[in-house]
Amino acid sequence: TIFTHRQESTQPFTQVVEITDTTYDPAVWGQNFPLQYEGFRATSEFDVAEMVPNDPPNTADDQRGEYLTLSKLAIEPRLVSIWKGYAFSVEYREPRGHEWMLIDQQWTHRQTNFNQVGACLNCHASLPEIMDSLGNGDQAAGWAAMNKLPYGEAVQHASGPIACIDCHEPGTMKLRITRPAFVEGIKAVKASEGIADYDVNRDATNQEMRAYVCAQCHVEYYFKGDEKTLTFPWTEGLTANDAIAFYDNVGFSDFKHATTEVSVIKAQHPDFETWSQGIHASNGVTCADCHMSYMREGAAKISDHQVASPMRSEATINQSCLTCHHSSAAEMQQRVDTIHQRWEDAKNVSFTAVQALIDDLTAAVQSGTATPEQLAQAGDFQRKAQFIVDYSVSENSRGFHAPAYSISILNQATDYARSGQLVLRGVDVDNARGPETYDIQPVEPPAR
Amino acid sequence: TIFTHRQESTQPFTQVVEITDTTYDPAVWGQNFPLQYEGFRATSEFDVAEMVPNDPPNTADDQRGEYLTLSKLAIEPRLVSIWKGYAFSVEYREPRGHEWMLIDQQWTHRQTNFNQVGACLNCHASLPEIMDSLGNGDQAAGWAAMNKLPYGEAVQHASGPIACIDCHEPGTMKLRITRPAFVEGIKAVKASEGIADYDVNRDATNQEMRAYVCAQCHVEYYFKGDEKTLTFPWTEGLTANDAIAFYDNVGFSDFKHATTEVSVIKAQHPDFETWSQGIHASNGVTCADCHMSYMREGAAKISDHQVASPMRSEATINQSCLTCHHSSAAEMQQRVDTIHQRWEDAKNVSFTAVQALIDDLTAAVQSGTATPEQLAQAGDFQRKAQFIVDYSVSENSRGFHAPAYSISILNQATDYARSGQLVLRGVDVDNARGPETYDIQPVEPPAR
Amino acid sequence: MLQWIKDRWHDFTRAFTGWMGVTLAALIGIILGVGIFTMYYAGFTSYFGNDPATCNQCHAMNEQYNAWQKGSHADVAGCNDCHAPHDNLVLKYANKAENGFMHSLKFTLQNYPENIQIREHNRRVTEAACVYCHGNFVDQIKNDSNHRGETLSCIRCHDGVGHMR
Ligand code: HEC
Ligand code: HEC
Ligand code: HEC
Ligand code: HEC
Ligand code: HEC
Ligand code: HEC
Ligand code: HEC
Ligand code: HEC
Ligand code: HEC
Ligand code: HEC
Ligand code: HEC
Ligand code: HEC
Ligand code: HEC
Ligand code: HEC
Ligand SMILES: [Ca+2]
Ligand SMILES: [Ca+2]
Repeated sequence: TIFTHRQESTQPFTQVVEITDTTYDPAVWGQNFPLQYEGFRATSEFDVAEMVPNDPPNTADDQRGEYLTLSKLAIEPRLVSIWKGYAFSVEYREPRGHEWMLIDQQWTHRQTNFNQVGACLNCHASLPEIMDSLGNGDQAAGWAAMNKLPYGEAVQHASGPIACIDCHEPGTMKLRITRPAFVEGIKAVKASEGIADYDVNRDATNQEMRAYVCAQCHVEYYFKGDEKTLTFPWTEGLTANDAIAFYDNVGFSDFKHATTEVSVIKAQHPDFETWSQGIHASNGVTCADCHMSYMREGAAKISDHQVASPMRSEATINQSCLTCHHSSAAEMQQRVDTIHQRWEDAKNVSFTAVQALIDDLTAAVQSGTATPEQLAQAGDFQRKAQFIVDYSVSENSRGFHAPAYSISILNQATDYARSGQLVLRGVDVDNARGPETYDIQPVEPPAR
Repeated sequence: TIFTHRQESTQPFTQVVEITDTTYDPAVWGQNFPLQYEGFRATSEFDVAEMVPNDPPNTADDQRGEYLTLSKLAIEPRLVSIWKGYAFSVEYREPRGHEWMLIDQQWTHRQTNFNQVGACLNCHASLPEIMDSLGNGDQAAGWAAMNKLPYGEAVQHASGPIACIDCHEPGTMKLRITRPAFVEGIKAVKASEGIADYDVNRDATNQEMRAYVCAQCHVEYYFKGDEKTLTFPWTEGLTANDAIAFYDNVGFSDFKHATTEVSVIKAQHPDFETWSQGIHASNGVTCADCHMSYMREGAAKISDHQVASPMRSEATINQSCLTCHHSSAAEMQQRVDTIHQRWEDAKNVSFTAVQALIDDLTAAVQSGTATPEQLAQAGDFQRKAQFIVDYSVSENSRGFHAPAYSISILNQATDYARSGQLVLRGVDVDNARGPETYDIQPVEPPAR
Repeated sequence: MLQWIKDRWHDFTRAFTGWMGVTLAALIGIILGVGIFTMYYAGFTSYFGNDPATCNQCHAMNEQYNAWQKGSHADVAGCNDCHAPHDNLVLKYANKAENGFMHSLKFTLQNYPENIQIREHNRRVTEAACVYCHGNFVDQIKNDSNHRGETLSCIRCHDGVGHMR
């Protein structure tokens, strides 16, 4: 009622328990911040309509509960094609809320049927506790140890999914970065922009932190060297092409494609990098603005800790988008639908081309008809084209985070894939030449 | 009530002279509306830095004044390639302000050295006077007569470029449509949306008219049949693909390409159609909002009749964009630059492919090596691919009016052009297939 | 379940627009008495006054109040100059009563969205208020709309005028 509302506004935070560097359990933090905690736990909710039954549920081999998310391999079977020879061709699903991250990782066939390493835990478990536990207090040592341990061993040190301590500094509640991979990654980005010696926990603005905390995980990554150090490929910049350049420079490939024998790169969830190319980012609109928008709880305004799609209900669209867009929820939904549809169409153009190249290359390898140069060139086109399409499909907003950019990279992928097919037919291919590289004169006008 | 009375005060202007249906001269209107007239005449202004000297100026063969605009054929020489065999390969320049429209048309080599028809005047002269004069008062008859007359004869009836009477109803000053081609065109669009019997001058809202008056000219067109009736290809809808479908259905081509012998279509300035695919249009932001934004003149607010780029100065950016975007002029310029750059890059990807296809087809025609089926299929790909690239380049905002849409059609053009090349090598090509058309199963996981 | 109840309640309260709404709201209001209580608590009598502070009795209005104070109109127009009809006293108070009741009801039940959105009839009142003050200045630009029997929308462009979000 109005009385309590008036009262609430005077005392938003109550310190019930003391929070220290070793208060790993979010339930304890929740005593001080019950509203945030409630939202945080609600990331376990999902829409049953977007799920398939896990039949039978909770066997010894699969503890993922009664439901699994939809299979992306079934929705887009060409993904199987580009990933032949890699764990992803076996199982790949829609993500769900944060509360599921550890369970979903533990029981995916990509994990259970392959030899994975502890580095996987970086983004699927509460990290401070693991680092402390494995390093005996020396977090850097703990991290190094975790990365290269076999997954099954490393996961013993994990007590649960992401927790308050992963994003907040105990005591002050300031946002903070807890992932060494991001500390290094963003340092490289800033260096490439001419900013030396960037220390994210010292130099980032609050606004930046509202994106950076997410960018610890929602980014493209690889495991570097024998140390399996989790690394973000950002020294050249944050675009898809910058990532390709990075991997080419360091000579990294994730796997050899089973039928084309090309060394290719796997792209994972470049949500942050893609967002950074869009108009929201250039206007300082962050992940938290849309995915953790402010909401009224009594008289207090808090950040909605039920991190999820802002489009999930009229109320959440209102709470996030309408803060800035003086429009209606229906109109915002319409805009997002248009963007998704346009991206989907563009993806189909590119993916059809990529599939055609893979089929051609597979045939060429089998028949042995192509020259080694042709195979090498066409293979390089496959590497680039499929990385870009993978990048765009693995990005979770289906084009929304940067609509024009997302389609522009797909345009390149189309060009690369078709070029690969041409190379196999002995054609010399040029790509993306500027007008200044041509020498074509206007035609002389006919006499009057 | 008081408000409705105020809103309904229908004669806000000081009437110095009477304006009738035959007051063709804008200077007379200007006596009643000096501020609008002043802006209107100022469309003769231009930035000398964007011009080249017309050397020597004002000869008997060329009355275009001391300066000409930059040659687009020099800026993008691949345009010459796609237009070989057509007047456009001879001269094509950047446009300038409305005051120049008649002069620029009269003296372009596309006009002087080719046989053009009166239909050209639809968009380069004040039309009501010509229709009245040629039809002796029957405007429909006058229009029909004008369209098919040789240009040299028709132009005798033109007394100048666009005037007030082309956009305004004398007396009320209501916006009105004076071009029969648009009346028919928009009727077809509305019909395709399920609205029967649309009469634009009766049914359009003020907001719509603020775009429609421009859409009488800033649109893709062709001259239909022997009557040379100016026609807009809109029965299928307003996208680039809709236009291709239209021309394929009616079996129209503008010319036979000189070296590939393919029947191709020429695209001209689809500013309106492109705008209609963008987010501004879906939010009801019209041409006039940006290109004729309101300005304060003493105690009144008027529409800036100096129709031009809103980006031409900080003041105009402020007056147009900043009304809705709570940002700075520099930031808006930055956004536009980013959009232009991204579009430019995408255009280069596509145009390189189109040029390659034309080179390949030209060689195939010369050498006679390809089968008739291959030539037909590759030719169809050329027709589509070059139309789309032409469409995108001829659109005047370099991607701005609909950034994601513009790049998405370029992605299709890339695919078509490369597919044409593949067809010439005997490849069966598929384009833009949906995921549901594939049957690829996930790989079985290896045993644990 | 709670969401379902909220949604149904939402539908129900959406019915309270226009004149029908005024009557309905008044009737049901008397039966429930809830909203009336809040109106009283929030300063029933001052709701009908002209002091913007009245509106700010509810923290629901804080955002607008604070923004209004910083906005271009703080010195020249109070809430009611834009949000109450200017033309006739009966309408003015009927409108206020309806709004006052609606807001109180929703405030009490906390049944309003994070970002409050102006309802269509209130938007029209506000747009008319713009013209009330700026009539002469915008005479010319309204010409075409007037001839088409439309009302030119000012907030299509000037959405931040009263209180920038
Ligand atoms: C510790 C790593 C990590 C951090 C930090 C992180 N996420 Fe996630 N996020 C994940 C993982 C892993 C999943 C998938 C969980 C699953 O499917 O089991 C996920 C899922 C999500 C989903 C749900 C997607 C769906 O389809 O339901 C959203 C939305 C999301 N994250 C947004 C964010 C935002 C916004 C932030 C920052 C405020 C953030 N995440 C921070 C790892 C992280
Ligand atoms: C750099 C951060 C990061 C690392 C490292 C990481 N993940 Fe994830 N993972 C995420 C994020 C973010 C999501 C949610 C977004 C998505 O699904 O694209 C996710 C989703 C998942 C999901 C649910 C959706 C799916 O893909 O089926 C599984 C399972 C998963 N990861 C397994 C793994 C395994 C196994 C590893 C190690 C080989 C791993 N993850 C390493 C960040 C990471
Ligand atoms: C301007 C608003 C906005 C910003 C900023 C934004 N997102 Fe999103 N995000 C969206 C929308 C809209 C979707 C599409 C949701 C849908 O279709 O249900 C989305 C989708 C996602 C998804 C998939 C969720 C799902 O349920 O499928 C993830 C994960 C995600 N975003 C993470 C991020 C991260 C990380 C950042 C910052 C780097 C970010 N987003 C920035 C609006 C935003
Ligand atoms: C994925 C990252 C993430 C996790 C995990 C997380 N938070 Fe937050 N939290 C944020 C962000 C982002 C903000 C907004 C900070 C800002 O803008 O200053 C925030 C803000 C807060 C605030 C400040 C008030 C508010 O709501 O804006 C409190 C208190 C808080 N979180 C408590 C918690 C508690 C308790 C937990 C665990 C139950 C938790 N957070 C888990 C990201 C996280
Ligand atoms: C904190 C402010 C803010 C929030 C929250 C926000 N936006 Fe935006 N949005 C902007 C700004 C600023 C722009 C740039 C255009 C402008 O200046 O209006 C923009 C542009 C857009 C565009 C056009 C540009 C593009 O990328 O195509 C779309 C679509 C859009 N927003 C949708 C959404 C949706 C959907 C949500 C909620 C999920 C949302 N926005 C949330 C501020 C915001
Ligand atoms: C009668 C046909 C016609 C109408 C109606 C018309 N235009 Fe034009 N417009 C032209 C022509 C022709 C040119 C090129 C003149 C030249 O280059 O000589 C032009 C040039 C322009 C230019 C200048 C381009 C440059 O690079 O300087 C702009 C901007 C423009 N028009 C916008 C508009 C807008 C906005 C409207 C509606 C308010 C409109 N036009 C209505 C035919 C028309
Ligand atoms: C449907 C309207 C329309 C018709 C018909 C039309 N034009 Fe134009 N024209 C325009 C517009 C709009 C512009 C300015 C935009 C641009 O240049 O793309 C323009 C620009 C021009 C220009 C200046 C830029 C350039 O292209 O060099 C010339 C010259 C020109 N037209 C000649 C002609 C000739 C010759 C014809 C007849 C064969 C013709 N126009 C028919 C609308 C039209
Ligand atoms: C939201 C603002 C906006 C709207 C709405 C808009 N334009 Fe534009 N227009 C621009 C911008 C920005 C440019 C790029 C100008 C530049 O780069 O100098 C442009 C470029 C143009 C040009 C080329 C001008 C030049 O100087 O090169 C023409 C012609 C044009 N627009 C016509 C139209 C027409 C016709 C419509 C409606 C169908 C329209 N525009 C709608 C903003 C707009
Ligand atoms: C299409 C956009 C648009 C619409 C609709 C619009 N305006 Fe404006 N308005 C503007 C622009 C742009 C300016 C700034 C002109 C300048 O700076 O020269 C302006 C200026 C003004 C000013 C003067 C500002 C100053 O600096 O003194 C007032 C008052 C005003 N408008 C009131 C209104 C009213 C009342 C309406 C509705 C009847 C209205 N406007 C409708 C765009 C619009
Ligand atoms: C290319 C089309 C075009 C031409 C040519 C044109 N106008 Fe306009 N005019 C417009 C548009 C669009 C508006 C805005 C109408 C609206 O939104 O109500 C307008 C509005 C007006 C208004 C209403 C007040 C205002 O400024 O908004 C007057 C008066 C006016 N024009 C006079 C003239 C005069 C005089 C001429 C010739 C010297 C002329 N116009 C030429 C398109 C044109
Ligand atoms: C009458 C209002 C209005 C005017 C004038 C206007 N815009 Fe917009 N603009 C919008 C709206 C509405 C959106 C959609 C996003 C949103 O809701 O903020 C938008 C979106 C955009 C976007 C992002 C979407 C996209 O197409 O990429 C850009 C960039 C943009 N505007 C630039 C401009 C520029 C530059 C100008 C001036 C030449 C301008 N706008 C004039 C209302 C306007
Ligand atoms: C009793 C608390 C309270 C008081 C006092 C109050 N409001 Fe509100 N107001 C609200 C609530 C709650 C809403 C949200 C209603 C909704 O979203 O349907 C609201 C919504 C509004 C709206 C937008 C919704 C609509 O009805 O169009 C306007 C405008 C508004 N108030 C103006 C005012 C003005 C002006 C005053 C002072 C004369 C005022 N309010 C006093 C609680 C209050
Ligand atoms: C009670 C009278 C009144 C009402 C109602 C009113 N205004 Fe004003 N407005 C003024 C006065 C007086 C000024 C001049 C203020 C100044 O010079 O600082 C002004 C200034 C402006 C300005 C210029 C300052 C700015 O914010 O850019 C605009 C635009 C404007 N009004 C638009 C509107 C619109 C739109 C509405 C309706 C939503 C409206 N006004 C309602 C009296 C009013
Ligand atoms: C100069 C005119 C003006 C003044 C003064 C004004 N408002 Fe508004 N108000 C508006 C306009 C215009 C809108 C509609 C904004 C929109 O939809 O973009 C609005 C909308 C609202 C809304 C609905 C929320 C929204 O943004 O749509 C509330 C609540 C509100 N006003 C409350 C107030 C209160 C409380 C005051 C006094 C402190 C006040 N207003 C003073 C013009 C004004
Ligand atoms: Ca990777
Ligand atoms: Ca044409």
